[in-house]
Amino acid sequence: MSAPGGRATSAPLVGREEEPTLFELSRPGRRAWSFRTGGFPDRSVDDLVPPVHRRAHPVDLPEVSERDLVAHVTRLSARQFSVDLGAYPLGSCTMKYNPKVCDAVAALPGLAGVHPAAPASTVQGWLALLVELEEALCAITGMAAATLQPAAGAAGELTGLLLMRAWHAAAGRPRSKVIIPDSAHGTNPASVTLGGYEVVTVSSDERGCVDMDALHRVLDEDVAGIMLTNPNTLGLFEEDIARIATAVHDVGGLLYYDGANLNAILGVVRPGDMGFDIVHMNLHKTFATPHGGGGPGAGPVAVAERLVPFLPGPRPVRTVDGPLGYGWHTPARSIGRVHSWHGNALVLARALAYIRVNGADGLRRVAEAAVLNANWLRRRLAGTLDVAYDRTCMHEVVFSAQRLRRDHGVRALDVGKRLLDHGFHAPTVAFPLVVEEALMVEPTETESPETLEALAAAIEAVVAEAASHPASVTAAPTATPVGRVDEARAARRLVATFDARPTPEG
Amino acid sequence: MSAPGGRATSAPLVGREEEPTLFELSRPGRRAWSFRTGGFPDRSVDDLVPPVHRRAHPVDLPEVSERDLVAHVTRLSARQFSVDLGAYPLGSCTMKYNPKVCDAVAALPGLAGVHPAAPASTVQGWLALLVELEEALCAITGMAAATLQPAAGAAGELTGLLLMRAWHAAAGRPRSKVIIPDSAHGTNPASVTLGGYEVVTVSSDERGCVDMDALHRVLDEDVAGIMLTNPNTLGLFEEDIARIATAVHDVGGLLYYDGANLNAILGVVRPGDMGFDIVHMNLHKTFATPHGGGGPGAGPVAVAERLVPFLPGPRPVRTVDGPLGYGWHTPARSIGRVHSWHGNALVLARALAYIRVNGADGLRRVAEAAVLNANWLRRRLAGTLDVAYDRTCMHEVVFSAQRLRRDHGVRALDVGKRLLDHGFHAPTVAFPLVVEEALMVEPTETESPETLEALAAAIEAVVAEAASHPASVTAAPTATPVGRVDEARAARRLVATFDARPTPEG
Amino acid sequence: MLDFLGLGTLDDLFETVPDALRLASGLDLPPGRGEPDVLAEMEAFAEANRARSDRMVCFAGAGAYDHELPAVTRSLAGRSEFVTSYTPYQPEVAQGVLQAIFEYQTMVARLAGLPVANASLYDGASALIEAINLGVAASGRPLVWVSQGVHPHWRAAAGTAAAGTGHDLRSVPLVDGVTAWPAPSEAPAPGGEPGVVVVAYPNHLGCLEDLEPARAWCDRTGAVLVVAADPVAAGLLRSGGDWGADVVVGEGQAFGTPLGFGGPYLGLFATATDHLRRLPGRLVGETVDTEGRRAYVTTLRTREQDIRREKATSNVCTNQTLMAVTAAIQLGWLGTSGLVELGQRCAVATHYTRDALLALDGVEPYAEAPVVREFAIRTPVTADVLLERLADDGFLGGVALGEAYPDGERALLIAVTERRTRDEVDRFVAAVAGALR
Amino acid sequence: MLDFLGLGTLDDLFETVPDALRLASGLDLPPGRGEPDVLAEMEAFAEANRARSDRMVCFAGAGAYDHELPAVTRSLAGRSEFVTSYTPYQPEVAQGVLQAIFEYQTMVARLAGLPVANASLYDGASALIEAINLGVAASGRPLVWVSQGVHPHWRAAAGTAAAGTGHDLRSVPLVDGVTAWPAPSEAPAPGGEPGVVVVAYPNHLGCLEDLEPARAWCDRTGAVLVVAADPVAAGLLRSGGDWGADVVVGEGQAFGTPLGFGGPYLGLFATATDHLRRLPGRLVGETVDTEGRRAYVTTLRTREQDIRREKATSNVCTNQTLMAVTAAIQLGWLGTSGLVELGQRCAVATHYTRDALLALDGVEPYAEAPVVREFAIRTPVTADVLLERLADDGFLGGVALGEAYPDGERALLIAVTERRTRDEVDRFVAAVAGALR
Ligand SMILES: Cc1ncc(COP(=O)(O)O)c(C=O)c1O
Ligand SMILES: Cc1ncc(COP(=O)(O)O)c(C=O)c1O
Repeated sequence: MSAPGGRATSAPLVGREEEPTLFELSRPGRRAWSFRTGGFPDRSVDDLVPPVHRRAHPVDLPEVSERDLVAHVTRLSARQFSVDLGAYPLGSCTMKYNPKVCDAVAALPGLAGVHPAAPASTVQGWLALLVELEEALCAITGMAAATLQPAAGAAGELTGLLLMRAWHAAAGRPRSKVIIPDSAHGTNPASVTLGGYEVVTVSSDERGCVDMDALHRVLDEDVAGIMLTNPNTLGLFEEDIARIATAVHDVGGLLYYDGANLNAILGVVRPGDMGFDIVHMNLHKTFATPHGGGGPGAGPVAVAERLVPFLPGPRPVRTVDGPLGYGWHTPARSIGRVHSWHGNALVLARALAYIRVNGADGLRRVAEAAVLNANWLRRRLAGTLDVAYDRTCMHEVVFSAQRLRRDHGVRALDVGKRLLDHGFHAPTVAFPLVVEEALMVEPTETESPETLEALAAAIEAVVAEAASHPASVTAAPTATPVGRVDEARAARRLVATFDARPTPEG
Repeated sequence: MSAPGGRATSAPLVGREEEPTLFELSRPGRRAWSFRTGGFPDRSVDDLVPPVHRRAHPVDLPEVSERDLVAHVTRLSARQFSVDLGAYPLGSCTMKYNPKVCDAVAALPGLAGVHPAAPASTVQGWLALLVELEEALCAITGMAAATLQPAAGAAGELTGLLLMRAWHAAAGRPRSKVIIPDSAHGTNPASVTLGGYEVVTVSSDERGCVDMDALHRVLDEDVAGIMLTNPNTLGLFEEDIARIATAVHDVGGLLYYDGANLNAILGVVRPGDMGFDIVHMNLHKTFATPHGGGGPGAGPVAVAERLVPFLPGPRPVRTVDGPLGYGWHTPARSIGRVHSWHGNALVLARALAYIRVNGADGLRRVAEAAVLNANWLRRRLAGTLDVAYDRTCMHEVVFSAQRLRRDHGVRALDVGKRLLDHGFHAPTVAFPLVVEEALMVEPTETESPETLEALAAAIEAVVAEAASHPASVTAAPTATPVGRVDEARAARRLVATFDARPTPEG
Repeated sequence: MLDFLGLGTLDDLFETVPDALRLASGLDLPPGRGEPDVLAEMEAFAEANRARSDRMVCFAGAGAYDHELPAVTRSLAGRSEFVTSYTPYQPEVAQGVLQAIFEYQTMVARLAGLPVANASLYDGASALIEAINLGVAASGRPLVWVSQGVHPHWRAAAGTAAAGTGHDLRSVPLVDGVTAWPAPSEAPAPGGEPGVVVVAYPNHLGCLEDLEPARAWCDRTGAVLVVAADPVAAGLLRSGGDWGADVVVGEGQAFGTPLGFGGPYLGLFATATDHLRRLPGRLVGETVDTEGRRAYVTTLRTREQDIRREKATSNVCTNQTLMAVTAAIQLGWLGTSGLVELGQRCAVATHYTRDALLALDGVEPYAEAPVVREFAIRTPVTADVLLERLADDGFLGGVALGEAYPDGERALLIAVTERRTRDEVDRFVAAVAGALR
Repeated sequence: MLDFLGLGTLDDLFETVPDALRLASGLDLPPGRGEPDVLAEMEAFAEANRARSDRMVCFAGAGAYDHELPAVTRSLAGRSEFVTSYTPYQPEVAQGVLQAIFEYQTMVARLAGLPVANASLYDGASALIEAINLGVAASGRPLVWVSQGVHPHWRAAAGTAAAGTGHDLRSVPLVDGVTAWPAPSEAPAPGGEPGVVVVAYPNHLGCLEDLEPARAWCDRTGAVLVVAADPVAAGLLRSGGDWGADVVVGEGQAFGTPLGFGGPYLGLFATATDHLRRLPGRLVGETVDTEGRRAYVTTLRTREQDIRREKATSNVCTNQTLMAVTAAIQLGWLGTSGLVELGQRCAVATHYTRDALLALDGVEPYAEAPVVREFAIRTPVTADVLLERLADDGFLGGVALGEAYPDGERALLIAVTERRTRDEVDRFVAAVAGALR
């Protein structure tokens, strides 16, 4: 086992040794912190804080030198795959390369150092930036206005559903159901529940799209709306979208567009033009926010004109009178706040920079490359794996490893794990649920033809190996910092903090 | 072989595959660059540059997207050991941890964005900073004034020798020889030659120090001076330094202090007080400049009063009259410039920040910890390896693997290579030359007792393995990104650019 | 590549998009520009913000604080392996993020005085909402008592969410700076027996309140006690867990995340093991790999939306991992002694500032309860006017208490962090005196 | 630890230091201060510099240029694996730095039009000195002709070094902006047959000169031709190698390194294979590891000081590796087309500026030879006075040509990089007009 204490060896670079936790590296009395000299007259906290509020013992935190902290965290980073290291063809997640200039934007002291409650007169730059972003997002989606508050896609979904609810309520006809396709992302049904609606699932037809008959069967006056992703999570464009929109609108429902990933449609087609009333976007997929190991993101929601009065507030707006160019405004029938402040502002700044760098032309090229790359892979691997729906896809393509499983006992998951040994992140496995042994590949527009070819070759190699040496595939990965991880044990014997560890033997 | 092209796989994280060069990743027409829009009226360069000067073909550089550039360089970085990853006990190199706040200092736009030829009135901050650094370095070394121009230790040495030469010349008695001990760092003799002097080597006595008798034998009126490191490169303090100083001064020579590494003496003893006339310092060893894979550094030279008029110029100084607080001044008998500008200014800024953070008390603690750590390791490993000179050492300690070589055919070099497999950088091997199979260990003050113990345990393990399985040690390293590298072949079949590669087979 | 697909033009890629829907004339956006031009445009926005912490001395708080952001935290958290990785779905190549979250969870649990913490939520408000949802589910009662001492924005956001969940949120007012819980003798008003009781510690006025009454109500009614605790004050104060909280939520921005105009921030969430199966969001657990080496993985995934769908404990998917990693680094930087020191320095500076301001003519305390890092004053002019005047003198003088509190327009909430010096405070007090003259 | 050593106090560690020499009262320096305080002090120095490129529009050059520093280069070159590693003495754990240097060497060689480049030298001046040393050693003759078009600081530094080496440096003057080499018919003046001939391209006045005469002298005398070439201009101009240089040196700051008040910069050094064994500094070569995988290592080490000691080709040890890695990244960012574009943009902007300035009353050209990024003008007031006036208007207006050139006090050297916009130039020209009025 690893020697505890501030041990500075570089296991990740040279081998597969464990990295101790910071708690194990801790030694009482060591420290890294230093603060400004305040120069205030000394006073004992005992005089300032009544005894009933004082804690008996200080919080037990790791005590390490800056040197040991740096070595520990740097070594942790060396045990982590990332876009900057290699391709990440994780379907539905849009792990594309984001330009570094956006990091520079987010680090500008005049943006990063601004307090969110500062008076409007002192934050005109931020207000202008947010208004311009809102306008750009509306241009991209074909909507009338947007709220930038939601902190991620799921938060945007819930915001959109609450807008739907408020709108129906204002119209005096509250409804109880929201329709979602069976291929929908898990956040959709979860958000529908939190929005106070019942989930009604419609199945996909054999082409991977919404089954129109099934849809008609569930549509009635109790349907508040439908949530769709288009292209859907199978990477397919719902060609019948205009008919779907008419059908839903006919029963008085609203159309919600899960725009988590807009890569495929930028400059090609706009949700507003398809008939959608509400759209959320994941700026952390399409608009240049790296995923940060799981976040932060930003999930603005854009709406059609009739929903604008319900948007969360306060909203940054151009002022029509008064000395200031920009101010705050809360819409008349606002559903209220959906964030502690104004949303993930530094993420929003990145997004505007990205949109400006690309412009109308560049965004269109993003869509073209994203779709071209996915279709190239679809075609390239058609002889290797089954394509779930063999038609032109949009920005992602779903394969199925069903045959591998049947013939060799190798599952989609195993294929993904073996790809790790080839230096690629695994595709999304086991999603969407409607495809057996799904392998969902989203190459994104930022990978080169050579990378795509290398990825395809690696997948081919793994599939060939699955036939010849299935055990090597099911035992994968072997070249990674740790081998296959026991997930069942993690859940069975939950150790979710260092303090919950069984005391070490000896 | 690796697929060429913009291939984004993360070999370093998952295995030991080669990383192609950027040239192999290049594809004509790809680009990463973008510039500001100038808005100047279009003009053809053909009108601006006469044909005789125009190049026929553009320079062939790699053409890659930003994405591929980032992946390539990030993967290269993942094939590189560093202080931030682990301990680097490389004797004479002082690979210590440097506080990150110094990076922040060097990145301040008000320091990093300043042109070196801007008028003095517009760079008062820089001038003040440099003057304060000079004063601090003088306080640390006990000297009268310093030049900050030399870009590294060797440049400082040459500057010092040229000062020595100018001083003797001004006194009308030019001399021809400079004495250096056999344990001296290789830059010393090389600099002496460049300074126009002949090298006279004095041997070390059995205690690892200058042999006083040998010294007396070579001292005469043709000796311009002596270059010493104290503690010397064996990590030992020259106890006879006062006698040495008198002897050299008595023949009219000057004493040069190679202060590449001051860690051991900070706040303990000052070169000026030992009788030295000239001192160079490597700010990249003692004063918080990370080594950058081999540089940059800074090698200021501090001198005794009588040498001040010879210092390189222009020097930043406090002005005695005029409206400005600081200005430039070239000493009366200056030897001239030794740098394109004012030295490695951003390195100098780091050093001042480091000195300020530590202060008098902290610098003394640096020395104590550096010496304590080295002595602890000396004692801890005394039963494992032979200590070259078993007496109290200063900041580094030299072991010898002579017995391992004799008994098991395992050389110091092999021990170092095997240590890489344990996650540590190797100690300095084969230097100093006066010790057979030297292993020179400099733990530095920034490693914790736990790291030292882990290092000692790893060395113990390697020495034990050298006895039990010598072949595993001589075949090491095996857990590193590449195995042992064929150095002889590199020199025999020189390939120093991509263009010099033999054309690949096939 | 088009050839390989048998397509003629790039447009053909979109053959499945009906013609009628396709954008004929492209997006109504300006054409793309070079990165340096765009950076210059963004710098112009930045320049137009007067209220930047490098140019204005910041006394604003109210849930967003100007704490030390050391270079070491910024450079480590900025490592591209953390920044550009996805949610750790493939643990074999994600041990870096997973272990960092595991360490984060441990630290947050210790701060909260509770055994489990999740891998982060969006911000303080979202953590509160999730806590309410958990509490209602656990207690089975949708009535939620929320102290007015809870941040007004968080209460507003909880109100927004309640429109969907149907939870019944009732405000419990502050009197003299602390929550005036109904007396135990009273008929359990307002609204009946609560399923959840929410209180802030310190509260929005900066005041410390006794949490016993809230705990007592929970004991009596079986309600879940949610404490919205300031994690920085944890250096000095008893933890929520110590006061008997079932769930502790908080805003983690103070640990290494810049003010950033309000985001991205970090929602802290810790709870008792009883509530584990109701925990919202991601959770990392320790396990082993095939060779028995310690390894980490996201666990208890069946709570989550991607598996449980409409029955999930929460809809959260993307969270604030990078901020959680940042907080783990910053808390490692602080360590036990640093957190204590931080709390003490804030308290000393805050009291110095408060005493000096209260000595000015016309300045009065808004509440008298004890404070540690923040306090509210009443002034003869409205807070908005005062703030404008102070801004002209280079001070972000605080946050107007505003409509959420009685006479809040004339009240200013002032935070004093460890980054403030005596000299800054003395100049600030002089500026306030000048502005009130 | 002291116990383990059998020592009583920390002082005992220094028992080998004679008492009489030990510092009794500690260093005469202030006590240590917290990092935030020190950072604030350093920020105050920074604040006291008016001439910072984010606040003053920079027209200064003279060997240090305000070129684009893209975020991507800064973030990659800032990776701690590059920043905190040592010289790659252990190639098995240093492939990252080694390969980056190998790529750098290739790019520098291509820029120079020569087959080999080393792993960096300190700066332009040190590269020139090493080139002179190499040239004298190769030719066996210590007489060095140095064109006055070479940067005056580099010439000064070469002069300093010559005091040690004994080389005989003779200046060859400029006439009409180009070097006035002795006519081939003349008795080989000055000083006899040169062993080394040094010329700059473009020269310090920004002028392009014909390198044929210099090459002809070398051919005639067997001297080594050293060309100090601007690597940015290489986008447009013939390479040194193409002109027949034996050694090309240069300043590499323009490739991704900030102005930084003059350092750390990057000395470029490329040469012909004949001179390989005389190459100063480090050299990385390709080889294989035990398993035949491509690998890199420092090679031909027997030239270096740590092995050859007093017979080494040079004393250089620590060099500027990080700047070399940075340059490799930046040149990868530029690529073939970017370098051309960069050269063109500089040339177009430079000519626009020059034309506009020369149209002003009283402004005259200092030389007429063709220019690409820099040029000199004569003005009625001294350059120092003009620069002060321009500084007040927010412009770093250039560099005073100074003593090194005839009537240099009234001459201003002006550089216009691709970062300058027409608007900036128009305002600058107006400011010059105003300052001269
Ligand atoms: C299709 C789709 N919808 C919604 C979401 C949810 O977005 P977020 O993770 O930002 O909450 C995602 C991403 O995870 C998604 O891919
Ligand atoms: C003792 C000693 N002297 C001189 C030097 C030369 O310094 P530099 O490498 O900065 O030229 C070094 C370092 O390499 C050294 O260790």
